[in-house]
Amino acid sequence: MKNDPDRLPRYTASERANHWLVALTFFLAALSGLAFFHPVFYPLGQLFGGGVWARILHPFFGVAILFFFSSMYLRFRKLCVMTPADWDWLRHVREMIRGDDRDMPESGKLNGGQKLLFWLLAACMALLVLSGIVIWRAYFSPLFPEGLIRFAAIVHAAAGVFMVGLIFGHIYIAIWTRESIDAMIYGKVRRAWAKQHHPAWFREMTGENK
Amino acid sequence: MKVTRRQFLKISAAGLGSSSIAALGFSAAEAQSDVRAFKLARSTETINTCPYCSVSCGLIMHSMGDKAKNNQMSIFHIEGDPDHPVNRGTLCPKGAGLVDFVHSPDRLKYPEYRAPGSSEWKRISWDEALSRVAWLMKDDRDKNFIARNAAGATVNRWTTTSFLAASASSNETGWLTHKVVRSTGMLGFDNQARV
Amino acid sequence: MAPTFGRGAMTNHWVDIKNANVIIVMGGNAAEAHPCGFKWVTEAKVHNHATFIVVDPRFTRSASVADLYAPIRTGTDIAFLGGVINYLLSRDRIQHEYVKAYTNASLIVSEGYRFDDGLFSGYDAPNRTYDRSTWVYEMGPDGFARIDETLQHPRCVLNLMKQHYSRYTPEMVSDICGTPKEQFLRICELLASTSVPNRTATFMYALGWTQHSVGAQMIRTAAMVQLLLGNVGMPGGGVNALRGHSNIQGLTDLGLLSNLLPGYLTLANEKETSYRAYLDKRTPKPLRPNQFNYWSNYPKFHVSLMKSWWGDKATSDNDWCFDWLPKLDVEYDIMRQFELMGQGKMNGYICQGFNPLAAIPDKAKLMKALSKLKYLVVIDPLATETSCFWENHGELNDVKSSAIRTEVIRLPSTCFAEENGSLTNSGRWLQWHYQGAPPPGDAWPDADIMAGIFLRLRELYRKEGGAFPDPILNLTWDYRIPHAPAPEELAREYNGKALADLADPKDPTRVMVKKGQQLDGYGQLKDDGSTACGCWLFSGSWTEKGNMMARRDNSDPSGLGNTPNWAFSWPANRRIMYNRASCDPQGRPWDPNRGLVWWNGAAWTGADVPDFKPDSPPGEGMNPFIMQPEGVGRLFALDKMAEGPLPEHYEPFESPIGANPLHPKVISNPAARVFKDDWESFGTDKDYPYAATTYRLTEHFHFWTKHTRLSSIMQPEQFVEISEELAKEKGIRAGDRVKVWSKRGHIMAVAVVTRRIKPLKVGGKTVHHVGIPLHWGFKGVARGGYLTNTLTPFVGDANSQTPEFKSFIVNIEKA
Amino acid sequence: MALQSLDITRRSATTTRPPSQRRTPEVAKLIDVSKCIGCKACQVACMEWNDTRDAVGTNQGVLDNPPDLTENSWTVMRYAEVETGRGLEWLIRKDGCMHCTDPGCLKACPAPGAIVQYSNGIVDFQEEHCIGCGYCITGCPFNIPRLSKKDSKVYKCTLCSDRVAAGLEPACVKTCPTGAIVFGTKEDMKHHAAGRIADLRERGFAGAGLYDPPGVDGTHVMYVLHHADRPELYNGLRKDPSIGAMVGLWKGAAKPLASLALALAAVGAFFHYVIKGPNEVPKEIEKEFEDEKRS
Repeated sequence: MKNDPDRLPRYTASERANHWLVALTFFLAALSGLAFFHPVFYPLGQLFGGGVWARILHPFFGVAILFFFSSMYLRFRKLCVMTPADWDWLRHVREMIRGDDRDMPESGKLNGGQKLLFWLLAACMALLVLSGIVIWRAYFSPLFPEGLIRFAAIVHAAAGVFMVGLIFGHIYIAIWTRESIDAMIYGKVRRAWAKQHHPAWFREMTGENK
Repeated sequence: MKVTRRQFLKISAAGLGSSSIAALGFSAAEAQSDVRAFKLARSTETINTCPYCSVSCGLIMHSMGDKAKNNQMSIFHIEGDPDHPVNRGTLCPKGAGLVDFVHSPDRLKYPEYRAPGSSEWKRISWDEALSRVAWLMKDDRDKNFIARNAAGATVNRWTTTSFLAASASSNETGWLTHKVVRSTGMLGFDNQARV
Repeated sequence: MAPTFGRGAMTNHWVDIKNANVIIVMGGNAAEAHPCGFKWVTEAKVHNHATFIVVDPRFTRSASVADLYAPIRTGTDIAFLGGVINYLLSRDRIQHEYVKAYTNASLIVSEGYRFDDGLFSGYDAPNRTYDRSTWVYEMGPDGFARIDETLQHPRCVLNLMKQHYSRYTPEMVSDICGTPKEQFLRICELLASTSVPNRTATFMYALGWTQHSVGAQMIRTAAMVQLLLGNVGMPGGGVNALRGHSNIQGLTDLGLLSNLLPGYLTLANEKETSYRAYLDKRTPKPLRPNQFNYWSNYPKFHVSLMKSWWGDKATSDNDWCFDWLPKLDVEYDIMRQFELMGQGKMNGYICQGFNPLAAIPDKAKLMKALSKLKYLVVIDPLATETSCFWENHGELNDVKSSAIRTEVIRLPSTCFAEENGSLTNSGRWLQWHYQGAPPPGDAWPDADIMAGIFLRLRELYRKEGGAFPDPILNLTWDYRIPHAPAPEELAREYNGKALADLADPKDPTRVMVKKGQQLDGYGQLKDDGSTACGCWLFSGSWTEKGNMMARRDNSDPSGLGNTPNWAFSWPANRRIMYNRASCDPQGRPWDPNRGLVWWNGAAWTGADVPDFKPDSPPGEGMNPFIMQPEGVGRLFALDKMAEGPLPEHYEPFESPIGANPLHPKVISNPAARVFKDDWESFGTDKDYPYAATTYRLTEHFHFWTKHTRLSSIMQPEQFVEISEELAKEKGIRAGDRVKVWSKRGHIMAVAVVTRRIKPLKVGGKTVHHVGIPLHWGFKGVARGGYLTNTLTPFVGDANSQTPEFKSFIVNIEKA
Repeated sequence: MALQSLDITRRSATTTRPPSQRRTPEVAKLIDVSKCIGCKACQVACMEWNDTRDAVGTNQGVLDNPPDLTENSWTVMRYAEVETGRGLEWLIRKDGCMHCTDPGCLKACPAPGAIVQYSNGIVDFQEEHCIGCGYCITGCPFNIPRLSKKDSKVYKCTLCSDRVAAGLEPACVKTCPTGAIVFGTKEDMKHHAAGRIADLRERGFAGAGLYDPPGVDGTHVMYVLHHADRPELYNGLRKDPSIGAMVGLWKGAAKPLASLALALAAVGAFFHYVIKGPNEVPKEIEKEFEDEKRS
């Protein structure tokens, strides 16, 4: 499949690796973090050796995800600049969810939703990192006033759960949109897929102007 | 049963969450709670008196062990004696910390000897120590005892060795000390009444 | 206090403080030094609506719960209390009936008595002593002291007092003490409010009075105030000495002092060459008709003691071994001991549970003295500074060990938790305690150590002979295990026993106590050798009924807190001394709601053991202070005080104002003993402008608890306290390290800057205080610190030789 | 629950109620600041009973020592030298856990059973369940719990739950020399306080009163203050403490709602998939490319 000429290269190997490292660390951070989010998730801490280990590891997962996400951010930030067409795309997103994509504006390599996701995730990451430092008891909390720690705790929880929600959505859309996972696994997509989902990019890649 | 909106939300969230997680194969061990075990349950209690100030608060000392032959008693907790009319169970900051006095790292454990000019202690036996003290005392007494003063009156005094008595030793110790000290004719004798 | 009331101990007891209406803490800081006794102050406040006053140079923890606090310059308490006396006398706020009946106010003083320009009659300047022969009563032809019941005679005590204290006006008090006049007057008024029969005030003091060159007189002034107010012998009254150590009362009762024998009997002076002369001097004649005069029993107490020590060897033929006791030329108190040591006249020194290197003044002098010893023996549970004086601890104890030739032997002893025995508290209760665990390592009980030394000494004398071995060879030693006398045996020994069958004095045919039985009390003692008793005061503590000190019935039938069946209280299980004075002359309690004892028509009875002859009816004229030959409280102390019969304000030897506003020529106590070389060690206010005082903190106990982790956590590091004003003047901020020095040396400590110490206006000058807590040293688990006696002067009270730790002068700067 | 020796009414991070039928009387420790001499006996007794020992520290220019609460010092005296209309007052307050009826620490704690509240009102930390996140510190309106560097567990006053369970008073209460700390049922303590307040008012402290802040539904450690109208004089005792809107938001309805939202999103996605089916490349395009390939 790798060398299938029908397929268009979408993500390089390092981009894919980066994505999956982010994904992996996200899962670690999210699962360990959720354990403290609400009692119903507390048993998730067992995945990491119990509540104490979850508490110890969670901030380090955060550091890891910060590292990988930063790399991804540098790779994709230009690509994710929002254009008027992207906003137009977003305005039509409801129709697409409903299963009617006839009027969807043409999207480039990434559509408006993906770009917006990118920026929202970046914002969440920034909030999580900043608030996370403030509430990291073992090392940093003693440096901050209790009021700020309280505020940071809310920010962290809110940003965290929002980010989990975003990723939920991201995963579902990836599943729902058949074959899009191939892009992140193999790096290449079928031309038909490209034409359907990213027509502008398809044209750019193939030189076709259909 | 009235369920508030908030409770309802909690319950539904909890239900949903836990059922889904149970499905994942987790089940949280029920977190058991208990107070710390009561540490005085079977200790041996001994009545004592605080050795610090002259309020002489009543104490109850708690020792490990039940006085059985094969157990060496060790005091691990001291608190006020509630029956004592003066302190009625209370203790001041000094008295409340007495257990650390009993177990102070600076407690002396063996007779020790420091030779003239030396800069260190040497452990010696009780017999060596007491024999040496007795010899030193006798030597000094025999050399400096004054049987008669210049006027020829019998004075039978020994003024070149002095004895400072304790301030917290028992009446019994004090009584014996006085008896021994005066029998030698010593006059330099004082306690901490002044300081 | 003994010169005033007859006995030198806390008149009442801890729980009794709850019965007071006004409580004044002065010359002490009970909340910090005796917190658990202090509880009875808060109880009085809560349950008796008492008003609580604190007078202290510092706003102490006691002051933090006081209704009224007044600052005072250290060392000026006599001026303050003299002012109170002036207030009471000039405004006629005294308990007349009490003063007339129970004090010597109406007795007439000898014509020769004078007080001029700060000196009483009879001063011998070169020897710094008084010829006290004019400080006596005028005797009548009947052999009794003359009296003027109308109180009109110009030389009756009350009028002499009026005259003497008229100089102590509120303005003068404020000028000397720095206490604002309004505060002083408010306190006077509060105290005066207790001059009515049904209100009492109690004074609580401690080392804040004793540790001055005029300490004993400070206490006496308070005692006089209490007599004028009719507060002595009353529940909730009295003058309450809060002793420092747990058994300093007991060890003093047992006479462990240079000039004493057990039970406040005294050693003979070398001038008293015969036993008869010795006894005569100590067995005074009553000064008033029908007086009880308890000291008439002196021979019984003394003979019984000698029988206890030397058994069959003490006989009437050899004056009960009178010559076996040493005779005094001078007093060998601890200050003189060190003076002699420094002069090379002391070869050996034995310290049992005492740390003199930290506990008496002028460390430099002490170090020099200890280094001259041939041998030093230290018996202690802890590694004290004294035992380690030869160790180099850097700047904290900078010595060259090799240059110190003293041989040191250190013997580990048990602590309280590891022995049976009794302690006597400040309220005179003997309480028994029990061993809870064996001692650590090879530590021995003190009694075993003393026995170990004695038996070896006796053996040496037995084998080799030597100087006057008789008292050593013949000392009674019939303990079951000679090298380990049991506390129980020793207690029975000092209680006393009958050496022959004792007949009942009321019915000579009946045997009251059989030979060999324990005595019930000192009333059974005899001067014919038929009783042995180690300490008459403690007699009754271990009778045939058993160990009375171990009694644990805490019931309080009177509700006054007397718990008569708890332990044993000397004398004769009396809880409140002089309690006869709680009744009017007719034998009715002054305050019917607080009846302590009373005359029921046939005998004295009540909630306490009467401190009186139990069958002497009120009409007989016997007076309540039965230890005094005149039976009354002494406002005028006669010849019992070294520096005068009436207390007078003298400045500390190191005074921050360098003058005495009352009499410019006599600044400091003219009768206080100062050793020749020590004059040069005193500084002047020019070089050392700040008043300094040393004190204890509630977190620590002397030099013991720095060995205790828990106490060390609570107050880990040495500090000094100064006012915000002085701090500003000196550029010192809280937490800075400062150097404090006197002419004798310096210490370094952390500065605590506080509003609780305020500069005082004294003699037109601003006086700052530097507060110096004293708990640190070069041994212990707390942070190392300087021994604060590095700073303090080597001078003591003229009567008790208690060092003047509380008032001296220093300089301070940021280190 | 055979282990419990005091009945538990609330348990951290637990959404169901523990067995709650048994009712024990509510207890309270009353600290009468007007009787307190700041002797620190309570500090020592606390350490002694609980077998903790703080470090031997330094003097920081004040009498307060240890200078702050730590994992070993569960109570400290805080000294304030205050000039009021009555002249200098030395206000000495024993600081430590207040055992709130509505405990912020318990609310904030994410570890099930690491913080419990007994039916007698004591809020107790169960260190073996503690995960060391420090959320309780964030949740506490009085800044009391302290995280240990040694074991990363949080410690605070237990109100001597072990002693109380055995029928004794807490160690600090027993030792208090002046009777400034008393212990009993909360009702009795309020009565006792009323007597003390009357006495203080009689002595001229018009503002005397009881500190039992309603913002946390009252506490099981209460103060009698001479200046109850100005608690901040007592080394910054908070005038009207409450768990705070932020902690309320953080630990109140928001989290269950967010959890629910996540769950609903998951459910919604599932049904979306079921109903709408996957988003596939349409047949026309597939066909187009197949044709192209063939051609």
